[in-house]
Amino acid sequence: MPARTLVEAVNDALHVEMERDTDVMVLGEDVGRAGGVFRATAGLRDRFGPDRCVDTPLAEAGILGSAVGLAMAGWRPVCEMQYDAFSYPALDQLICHVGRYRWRTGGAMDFPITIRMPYGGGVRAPELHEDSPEAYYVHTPGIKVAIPSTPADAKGLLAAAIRSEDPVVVFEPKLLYRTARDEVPDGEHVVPLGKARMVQEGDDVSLIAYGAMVPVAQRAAGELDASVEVLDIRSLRPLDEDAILASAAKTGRVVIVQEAPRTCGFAAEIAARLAEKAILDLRAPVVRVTGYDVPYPFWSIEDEYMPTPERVAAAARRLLEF
Amino acid sequence: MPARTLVEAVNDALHVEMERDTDVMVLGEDVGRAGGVFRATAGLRDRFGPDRCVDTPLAEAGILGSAVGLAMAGWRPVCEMQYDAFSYPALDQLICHVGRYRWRTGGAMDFPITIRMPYGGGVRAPELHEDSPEAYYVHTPGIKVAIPSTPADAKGLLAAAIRSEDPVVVFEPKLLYRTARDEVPDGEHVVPLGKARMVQEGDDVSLIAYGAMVPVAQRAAGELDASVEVLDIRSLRPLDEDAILASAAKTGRVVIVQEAPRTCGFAAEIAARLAEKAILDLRAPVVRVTGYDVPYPFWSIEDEYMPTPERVAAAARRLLEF
Amino acid sequence: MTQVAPAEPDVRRVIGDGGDLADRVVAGLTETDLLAIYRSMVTLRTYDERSVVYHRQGRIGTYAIFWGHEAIQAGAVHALADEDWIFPSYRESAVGLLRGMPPETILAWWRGHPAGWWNPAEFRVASIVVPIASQVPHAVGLAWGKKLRGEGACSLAFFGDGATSEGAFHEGANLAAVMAAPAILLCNNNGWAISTPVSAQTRAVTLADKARGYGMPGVRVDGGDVLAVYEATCEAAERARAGGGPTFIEAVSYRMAPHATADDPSAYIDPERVRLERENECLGRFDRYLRRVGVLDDEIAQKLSEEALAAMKAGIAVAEGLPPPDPELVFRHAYAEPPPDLRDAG
Amino acid sequence: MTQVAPAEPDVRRVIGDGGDLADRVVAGLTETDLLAIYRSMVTLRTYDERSVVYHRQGRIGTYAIFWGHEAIQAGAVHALADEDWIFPSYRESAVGLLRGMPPETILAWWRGHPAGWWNPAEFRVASIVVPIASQVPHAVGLAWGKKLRGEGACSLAFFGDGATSEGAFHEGANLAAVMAAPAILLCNNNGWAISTPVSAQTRAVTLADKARGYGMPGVRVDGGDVLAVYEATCEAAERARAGGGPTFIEAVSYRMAPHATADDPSAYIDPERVRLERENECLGRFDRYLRRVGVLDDEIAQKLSEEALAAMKAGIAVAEGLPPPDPELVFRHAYAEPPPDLRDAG
Ligand SMILES: Cc1ncc(C[n+]2csc(CCOP(=O)(O)OP(=O)(O)O)c2C)c(N)n1
Ligand SMILES: Cc1ncc(C[n+]2csc(CCOP(=O)(O)OP(=O)(O)O)c2C)c(N)n1
Ligand SMILES: [Mg+2]
Ligand SMILES: [Mg+2]
Repeated sequence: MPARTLVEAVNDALHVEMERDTDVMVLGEDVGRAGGVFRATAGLRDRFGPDRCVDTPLAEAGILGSAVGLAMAGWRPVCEMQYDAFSYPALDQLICHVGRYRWRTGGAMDFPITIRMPYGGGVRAPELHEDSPEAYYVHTPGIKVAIPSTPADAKGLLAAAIRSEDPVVVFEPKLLYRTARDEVPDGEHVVPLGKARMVQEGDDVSLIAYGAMVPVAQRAAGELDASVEVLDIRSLRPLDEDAILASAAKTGRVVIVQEAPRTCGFAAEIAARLAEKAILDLRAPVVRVTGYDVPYPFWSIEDEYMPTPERVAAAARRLLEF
Repeated sequence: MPARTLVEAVNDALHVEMERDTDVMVLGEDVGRAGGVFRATAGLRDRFGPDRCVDTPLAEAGILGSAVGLAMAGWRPVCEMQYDAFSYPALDQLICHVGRYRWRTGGAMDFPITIRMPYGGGVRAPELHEDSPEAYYVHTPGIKVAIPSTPADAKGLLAAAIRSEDPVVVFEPKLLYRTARDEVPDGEHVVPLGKARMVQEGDDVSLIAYGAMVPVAQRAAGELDASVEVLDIRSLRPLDEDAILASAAKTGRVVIVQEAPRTCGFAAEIAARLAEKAILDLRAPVVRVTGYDVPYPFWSIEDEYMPTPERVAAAARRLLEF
Repeated sequence: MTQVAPAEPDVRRVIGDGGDLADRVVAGLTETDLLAIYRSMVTLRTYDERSVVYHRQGRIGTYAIFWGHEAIQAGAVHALADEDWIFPSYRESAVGLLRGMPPETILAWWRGHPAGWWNPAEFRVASIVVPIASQVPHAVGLAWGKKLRGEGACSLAFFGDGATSEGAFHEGANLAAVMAAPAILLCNNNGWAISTPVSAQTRAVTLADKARGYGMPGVRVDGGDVLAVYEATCEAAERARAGGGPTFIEAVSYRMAPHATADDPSAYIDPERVRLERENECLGRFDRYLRRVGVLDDEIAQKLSEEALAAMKAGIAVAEGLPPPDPELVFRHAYAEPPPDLRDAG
Repeated sequence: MTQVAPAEPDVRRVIGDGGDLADRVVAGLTETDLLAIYRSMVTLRTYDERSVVYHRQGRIGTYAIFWGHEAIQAGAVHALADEDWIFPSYRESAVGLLRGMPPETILAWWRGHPAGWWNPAEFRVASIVVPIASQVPHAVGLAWGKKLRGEGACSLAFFGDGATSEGAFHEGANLAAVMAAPAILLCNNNGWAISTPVSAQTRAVTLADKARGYGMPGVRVDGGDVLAVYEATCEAAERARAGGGPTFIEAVSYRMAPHATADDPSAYIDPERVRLERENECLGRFDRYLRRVGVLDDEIAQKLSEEALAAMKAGIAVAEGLPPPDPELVFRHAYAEPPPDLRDAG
């Protein structure tokens, strides 16, 4: 298996899926001529033509709104939002239509729309290039959400998203686009939605994370002299609740790591499920290590905002000593 | 004290605050000539003129985006979103600007913007007139959120929002607009943000709710033969965490009621805080009684979706028998 | 590219006023065609008037009245081919009737009953869209997608004057032009967005002026003249199929009824103006035209309206005869593959 | 209402080409004024060129180059009164220099340092806005709000050709016209939105054509001609103050540099075209004009560019001398009254 960076794996998935299914098309800002500002769509326009890899006008609601119509016409649109925060103009179409249209037809029509976007901080970028918006998406009925942390999952989850009859949003951790490099299966590779990935098994404390926070959790595990379990949930909806509950049952101590602002982030959802379904297993508080309820800071101090291995390890120690 | 319906209390608050502070202005769709589709702004245009009660074009992002500029010009804009789901086109301005602009100026400028909207279901309305979008708002840094359940709080919290130097979103339970009728103080009446309201004290189980779910919790309390505490949090950010923890410490059993879709709703945030800060007090699982992760249904079956006193009472009984 | 001069005051008309303004004929329209169009207008008018009654009787919920807008809806739909797609707003809720949709389906929608669901592909009629202008990008995407597949279909989106203020309209219209999508953007300028007059909605001299900003043709027609709407839509559809891209049509009309059954316009609308507009309403105008050209007489008119009424009565009977919906439907159809925990709710 | 004919090909120019096209003079501009404008352009040019160097040296982060757009920025700002507000995008990050903002503030912004914060009220320069077109409604609200308060100020929003495709532009522009807000919408049509040519952005014949859809004047100027931009902006500001409402100005320019330091345009842009455009860049054109009219000579030019360079060098020194920011700032300024639990994060 060849080693690929995470963004190369995304590009590979797009090539494979567009090859496999001629109904798949990619649209977005600068995805064609330029191949995407992160090169995630590089080569697609040459390979599949400007009709299947479309440079759109600068209009996110137009992109996602037209994807609804494209799906009605039989296409499987893969929409790129150029950056996390630039997906917000499309939230109206997402909430009112992408998540509801299948229901609105009584299930008569599917809307196999994929939305993919680079997300997250730590990349020394100007304002509004570092958001982690997954909570807005996962709170929206009718939407599925996946967030890979490895090149192989980036390929496999995107493939699953593209093949899904339901709308799926894939958040790609831009911090890992080029720093994460690992073996990625050639050709068709699908990672089913709804299955967590056990990163490492342990007995004393569970670190639950997704996306760019998975390596942070792994580094935290390395700093702890305890038997640490690290779980990458990688699919927020559908969620592998069994894997989470099993880990909690085993260790009784759970730290959840989330980069996004704290309030109503996905870590809250996981903690709430533990409070409801694992109460007798918990031997200590459920701790969320998260970003703060503040605008993502200037990059010279962004490291203060981002959850660090130290913060995660400290939280875990509190639980171990509880 | 005169008895007023909840929507009359909103209207009263607007009159009082506009009278009190000539910088306060109201803008939105049909707020002027028509006085609002729910009559919440009735009389304002006649009383304060078309410059301070403005019928805008049909453009929610334009309304909220211009409110940012109006605030820079020294106004305290009170924006009406005609219905919950019609606020979504403005989410981009909310997230990128309303919640960040003060920070962006290093605190040099305040953005005393109020957004108010009728929200929620149970009113036998066509699609997209029944959403409960509070999670999108409370997850957004820089934003404060209040949700009254009584006429007096509807007046007092809206007054606090208008007087706040921070942007505040007030969700008004449209189901209670005319069904909730109670005494409302005349003249200036301010209910500070961040203080929960103890609806009824009890020792065995706590029912925590807000907005239209408070009366549901109260009815559930009536059905239970146990000592039930009902807490109306009424301010989601700032949140009266002490009141929640105190209630949990007293009863050890907590049911949280939320109308919005389940995943990453505000009930998850409350449950997560309990799992972190009340773990030793909890004598039973923390249960969330919520809407479902589905599009709000056709109104002939909406009662299936809405949390009912029965569902809440059943959840409480499970905890009492745990 | 046909484009309307910004200040062009006069709107296209085909139907005369029986006096100085002479009738025109639309080339290619046979008597049968004319009667079919008339029949569609009667069907819509009947649906609308009965719905208002049913609402008063508590047999349907809030309802968006379209009385006086039948010419726009029927004129446009008759100009389309069967495979062309229609994207209605709540104002065109019953337009499916002209595509063979049974009235009970639409009545069920207004009754808040899941039997109000329909399969857009079956009728090439998209679902009713409530958020203003948000259906415009859908229509554009459909048209663009059909074109990419080499299928001849085009799409038509209905929306109002207020909708032209929304970003969704703008982004959709611009995308349509850029992609040369075979889409028809049909704006029913009825002068009002609930209580907001079009004069407070925009300072554009005409709404058709907006077309130029997208580099697409903008035409104005008399929205009370079903044949003018028909003719303009035919031209737009031809242009679309020929690769000429989208067209913006401003159908100038007037809202002669409350915004919806819940609305009381007395606060903001001049009743005298409404009275005059109602005297000149579109069905009567077409009726008189057809009689002038000798295509319609009392007998046919009577027959058609009786048929329409019978169909509507049958429809409401079916709708009211429906069993109460299975609450189970709350959990159906949101997902092709529902997440396992969809029912978790405490 | 002055309005541009849709297909009007020629753009307004003041500066001639030294040959057949004669120079014009702008009434009321003294030699001092002309030199002040020149000085501003030199300041901006120097800021931009040094910033690209500083980026290469790793002394600032990603940077949005505006080389060749100085005429648009300086021409517009000089046409404004001191109390008028400017709403920049990232492309006009340094426009505050023309309002007395120290270079270190802007350099700090690009260094990701909180010293990059400034008080908009102090300079009547709003914060740099990154989401495309989203500053347009702010500028409109500010102008509208000032007018409501009876203050004479107007606002000017800078944005690009790509921005005209966004709903935020549309909603803001329409609102500006409806409220007769004293706002100037200045579109820098530099032909590109990153890799997307304006031909793929819209089918409008000119971007100024969009103005008509809002019922506002739309004018086109040569964006490389600082005096043409100045003149058009003066007229727009006058109209705005006189209650004539907003104006849309399309400044036709070309992006002669990468979109930003991170961008490699070789994949999509024709280097030959860029070379030609750079030969005709705006500062050189104005420099030659000023020499033709006898206002500028080597000595003054030299002096001004040395001053600008010195200011810039002082600015980077200050910026680099700043102490590392207090991490505590993460928690500051989001709220006037922060929620008590702002620091909770495990
Ligand atoms: C995005 C959005 N905002 C607000 C509303 C509430 N609303 C329903 S109808 C309407 C007026 C629409 O006017 P127009 O577009 O002219 O269509 P008409 O009702 O006249 O057919 C408004 C504001 C909505 N449905 N969607
Ligand atoms: C809403 C939004 N979408 C996407 C982006 C990413 N982006 C940054 S600059 C740019 C192109 C802007 O082009 P234009 O408006 O012509 O301005 P220019 O860069 O040419 O000055 C894009 C797409 C953004 N900043 N905001
Ligand atoms: Mg209308
Ligand atoms: Mg550009």
